[in-house]
Amino acid sequence: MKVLIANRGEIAVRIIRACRELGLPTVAVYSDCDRGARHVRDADQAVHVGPSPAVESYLRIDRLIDAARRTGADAVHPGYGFLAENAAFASACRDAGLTFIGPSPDAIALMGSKTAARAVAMRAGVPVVPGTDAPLASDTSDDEIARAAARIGYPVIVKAVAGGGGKGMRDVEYPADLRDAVRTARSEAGSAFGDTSVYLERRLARPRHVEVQLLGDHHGTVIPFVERECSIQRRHQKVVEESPSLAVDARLRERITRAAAAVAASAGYTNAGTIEFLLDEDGSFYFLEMNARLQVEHPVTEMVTSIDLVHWQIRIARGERLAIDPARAATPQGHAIECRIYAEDPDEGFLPSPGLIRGVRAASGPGIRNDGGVASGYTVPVFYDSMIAKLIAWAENRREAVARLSRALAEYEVLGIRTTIPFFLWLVRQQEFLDGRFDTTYLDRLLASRKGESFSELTDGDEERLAIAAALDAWFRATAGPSASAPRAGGWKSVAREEALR
Amino acid sequence: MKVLIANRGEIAVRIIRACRELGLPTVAVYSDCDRGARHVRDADQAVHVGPSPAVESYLRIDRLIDAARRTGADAVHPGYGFLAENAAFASACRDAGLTFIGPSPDAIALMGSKTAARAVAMRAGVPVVPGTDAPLASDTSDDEIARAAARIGYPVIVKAVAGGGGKGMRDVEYPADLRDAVRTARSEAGSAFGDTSVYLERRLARPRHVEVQLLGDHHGTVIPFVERECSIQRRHQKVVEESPSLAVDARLRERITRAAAAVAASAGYTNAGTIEFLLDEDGSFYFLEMNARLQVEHPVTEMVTSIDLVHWQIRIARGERLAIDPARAATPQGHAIECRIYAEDPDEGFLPSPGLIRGVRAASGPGIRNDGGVASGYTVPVFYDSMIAKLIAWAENRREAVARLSRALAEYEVLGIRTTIPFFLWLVRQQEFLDGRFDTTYLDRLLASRKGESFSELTDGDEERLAIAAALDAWFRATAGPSASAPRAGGWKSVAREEALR
Amino acid sequence: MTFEIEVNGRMRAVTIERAGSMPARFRVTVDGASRLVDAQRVGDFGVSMLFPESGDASGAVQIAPLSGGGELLGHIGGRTARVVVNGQRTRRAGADTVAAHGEQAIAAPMPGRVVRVLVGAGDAVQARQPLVVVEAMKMENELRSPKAGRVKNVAVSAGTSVEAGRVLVVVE
Amino acid sequence: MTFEIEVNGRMRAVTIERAGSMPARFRVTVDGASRLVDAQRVGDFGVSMLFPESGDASGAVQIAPLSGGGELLGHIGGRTARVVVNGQRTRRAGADTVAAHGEQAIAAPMPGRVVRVLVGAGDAVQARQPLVVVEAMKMENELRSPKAGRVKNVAVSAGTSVEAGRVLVVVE
Repeated sequence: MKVLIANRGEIAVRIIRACRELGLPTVAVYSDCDRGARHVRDADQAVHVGPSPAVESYLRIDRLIDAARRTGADAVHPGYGFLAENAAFASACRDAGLTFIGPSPDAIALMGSKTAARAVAMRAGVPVVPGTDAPLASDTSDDEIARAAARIGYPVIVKAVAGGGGKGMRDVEYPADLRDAVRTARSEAGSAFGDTSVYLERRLARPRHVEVQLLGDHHGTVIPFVERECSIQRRHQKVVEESPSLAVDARLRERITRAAAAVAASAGYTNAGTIEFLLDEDGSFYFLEMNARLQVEHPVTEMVTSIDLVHWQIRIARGERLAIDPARAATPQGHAIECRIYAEDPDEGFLPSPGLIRGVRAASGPGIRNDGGVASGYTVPVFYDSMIAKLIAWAENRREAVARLSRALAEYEVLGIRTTIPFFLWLVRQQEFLDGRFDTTYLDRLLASRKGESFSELTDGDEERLAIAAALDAWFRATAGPSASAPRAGGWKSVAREEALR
Repeated sequence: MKVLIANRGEIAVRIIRACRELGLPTVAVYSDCDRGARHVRDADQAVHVGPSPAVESYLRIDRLIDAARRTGADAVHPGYGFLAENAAFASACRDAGLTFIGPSPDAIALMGSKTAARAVAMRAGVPVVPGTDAPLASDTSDDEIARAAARIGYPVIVKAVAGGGGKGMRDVEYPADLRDAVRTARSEAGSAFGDTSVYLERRLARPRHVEVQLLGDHHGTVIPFVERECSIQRRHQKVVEESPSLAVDARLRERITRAAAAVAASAGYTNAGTIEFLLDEDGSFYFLEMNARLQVEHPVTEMVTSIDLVHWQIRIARGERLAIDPARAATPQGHAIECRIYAEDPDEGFLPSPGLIRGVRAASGPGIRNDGGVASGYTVPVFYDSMIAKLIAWAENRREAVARLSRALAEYEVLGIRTTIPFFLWLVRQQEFLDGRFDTTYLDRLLASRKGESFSELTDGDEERLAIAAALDAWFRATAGPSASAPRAGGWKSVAREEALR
Repeated sequence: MTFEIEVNGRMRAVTIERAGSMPARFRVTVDGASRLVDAQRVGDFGVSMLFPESGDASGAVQIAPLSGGGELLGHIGGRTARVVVNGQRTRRAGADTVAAHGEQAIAAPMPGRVVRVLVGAGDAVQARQPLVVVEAMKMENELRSPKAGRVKNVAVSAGTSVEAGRVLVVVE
Repeated sequence: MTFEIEVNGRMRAVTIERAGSMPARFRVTVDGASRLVDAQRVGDFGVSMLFPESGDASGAVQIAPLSGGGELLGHIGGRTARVVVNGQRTRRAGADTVAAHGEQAIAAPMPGRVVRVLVGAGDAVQARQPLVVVEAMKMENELRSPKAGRVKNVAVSAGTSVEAGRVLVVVE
């Protein structure tokens, strides 16, 4: 089996690693700006699939299929995002004789549509959040949308039918804001997923986001895993995920994993997927949607179960039977927490901070896993999601996992761009976070309460140390001090020219 | 508790990490050449303890105690090597009111002396390898030594009483070589441990080296862990360690862990320690020695038991009771393998390769742990052991762990010096290694059978790619090509001077 | 040698002198207060400092230029702060409410597409009030006013594709 | 531009020309055989290559100078090989049996102490026969003869402390 990875960044690297471990050759694809990216270097083969904008490259089904044909790949892993939940892509792979490492086109179409998935959940006897049963077609009148929202009851959320990762999603508190919210959600959804359909859903007051990872094989077995807690979200985008959830005890875990497996089974679901639930304070839970793909946060599940989900995705696609003890999958061993490290400036409203990375010292050591897609000398392009790495800490219990995460964040260095590391160091010191007292609105409320202070809480002593270090740095550069000094931007080229003149 | 770490390199970094996770401040110590080392940067405080040679710095008990006093440290972690098994150091710590994070001075004196430890094992009813019962004093006559060797029977091994890590150890096949072997073993032992005592032991034909990690608290509890397999050795120095051992089944594990616990209990042993055994092909095992300290290879045990040994060392030293399920400690979950990455040139007989590291991309991702002591810009000094990192791979079973290790080794980049990474990539492809068919003589025999071929087995295609890349590299430097070009040695300084002139 | 060092908007005069004959020892004076520092460059951007007069405290800092603008970012224990040496680097608009005086141009920080313009010329704005929404890296990003003031002019409209550095709004 | 590239002792003539107008495309000729290479520098020492005419194969190589001697070491998939560009780097004695002709000086690769001298002037030696044992980095290291020949002279005795580069033995 030769696997083409129809993706980029950390997930492409993670899949290449899995393939290497299974002895499978890999084919990377890349757009113009990703020519020097790590997944291109790490794969055995690499095919250019178009200009930098994703719609002209990573979203071009024809070019991806052609890349597989050219290189003799016979399987395709879609990763997450891009075409991972695009039924047409899964079909095109099947039609081209390629094994799609993911669910069937039918299952993607069914569960990838948030509205159809809700119907599946209802049929499986799993409660759903009140909302529109069908997508709002692009020609639905504003009045009709307003009536639907009124029927559901405010506050509502406008959601992209093809959505994911908080894209194409808007909160609406008051009827007057509905029209604009629908418009911007459609526009974001269109550029992110190539599909402008949206629907409405009631917004619960203070729910937790709890989700259940599943694996299903082609022999009728579906295995649900211990839940993940993903309530730490900024504008509906997960930023911290952990497993298990402090809000889920063994009895609730039994109920919620059974509900998840029932939905998946009734959809005839195979390969890896995740059922997302909203969990109310009273312990009742509602089906939210299904992610018909591998998720960003899959490592926390891997770390508390010691089961490699990407290996299993490949093995399932090859027709193997799931040989996993269901009890082991559903029972957490210790606690794992993941931080998504973005190339963003948290002190500027999480503004993207693309550019050349001048140095990386990733955290490592006991209990630490770093899934990264970048290295020193790599440029974070402006065209895609700005996540550059995932840092995952495991320990015996949550308190120790948080302490370890904190230790690892402090040693993680990324030079040349801004990252969300200072934000996470701040977050892991918040009392509500330490106590596990949070819901999906927690982080946005917390952020809204801030008045522009930096997340890098520096003491006077730290500031003075920085000032002294900056002066010493300048002094070393001016005097070519004790040990090798470093070039500033532009310096390298002049050296190279100098060498050429010798 | 503030912890002074009387060590350097990766183990100092690993202990600092553990302290951080437990909320404890740390004090590093350093010699002249280690001023810029990572453990100095990572600690909260750092004290200079002398010139580069270890006998003038890391082995200076007075200066270490003084460093603790100056900085207000109230505990000392000795790491491994240096003074870790020096009873005088443990006593000096105790006398200075410092908590020594390790066994008592008495236990160190008892078990740190290889000959006394053999007596303890015999008293505990555990068989030992035939050998001299007492150390050979430095004035023992050559004749006396020759008689002792004859009594034991050739081949014999000359071993430093204070030894460890293959230092001060010599194989003697024939009586004629005995005198020189004793002399060189004494000289190596003297410079490595400050103690020239040696003793003799019979060399078994094809034994495996299997060892049992232990923890003992101050309340009478001793817990043995699943065994480690350390038979892959070069000149008596472990280079690959794994857990569990393929040669140990559940019944043998039960017997060998019980024997180890009996020896430790009869020595009144506390904190972390390891009992080393030789395991014969018939399943009988012999006490070899006890390492009265944390060992280099402790991570493999941590990975198959999910128990943090360094955390427990500190907790035991604080008087906590061992709250570990003995069954969990003795039952491996999956399989872990460690490679010791040295700054050595395997193609030149493992000649040390110290110097400036120009770039590091450590392996990471699922199932990988990297315990390193270096980073880009760091210089490996010539004065100490040349180990720069430990790479540990975990997977569900040995086959997958080896595959993962292989994947990780191939992505591990260290630029500027030579390392043993190519050697490990070669080793993990040897059939005997893959099958687990090896003993302590395996690697030396395998190496002796080689005829100077490089461990970097390059195909013609690889060689050609290297040639093309080297030409392109030169072309980029000559033309300051498509993207930023890099300076050669010396370039940085000239840039800095240029900047200073502006 | 004396440097004017600004960290998070606060200026300090830092004087560096070699201390005696020891190679890595410096006498460092910060706003008149003097201390001994044992300093060593580590790697391209790192400075390792020990403070012999302050309990041998260890401070490891990285001072690295940010991609693009040439601004310096200081890193200490996972946290960061903007650093300006001798006033050479221009301050980034919008990042510092304390020092944001006079006319301020809000520029696109990266290539993207203007999704919404939230103010018009002449509007009064508060500090940190969103002015323009630019879509980049698949997310909509609000660019905020660096100060309280009045919108002098708006240079773009919704739908415009902009390059990095393009001025979008000027607040006075 | 043509370069003489030696990898593991084998010499190749490699010619690099830009291929048409595409920025990263090169026509590379190795010993007369030509191929298209899409090449890009990555980081300080990395070269990423794609081979459009060979199934879009990807090759990631690092070419970094070794600390000290200035020798270049090529890295590919965790394995390494010595690389010499245009003969500029002197070959390390003892590393290459194929090319070790003429008089060869065996020098100390690092500071250390001579523990044993195993040969005397005039002795006949085999290729890879141990000549001197030097203790460094807490281990005893055997320095071997790069070729079969005769010991011309021995410049040190047991117990001598040596600096890196000090000639210990000459084999002719």
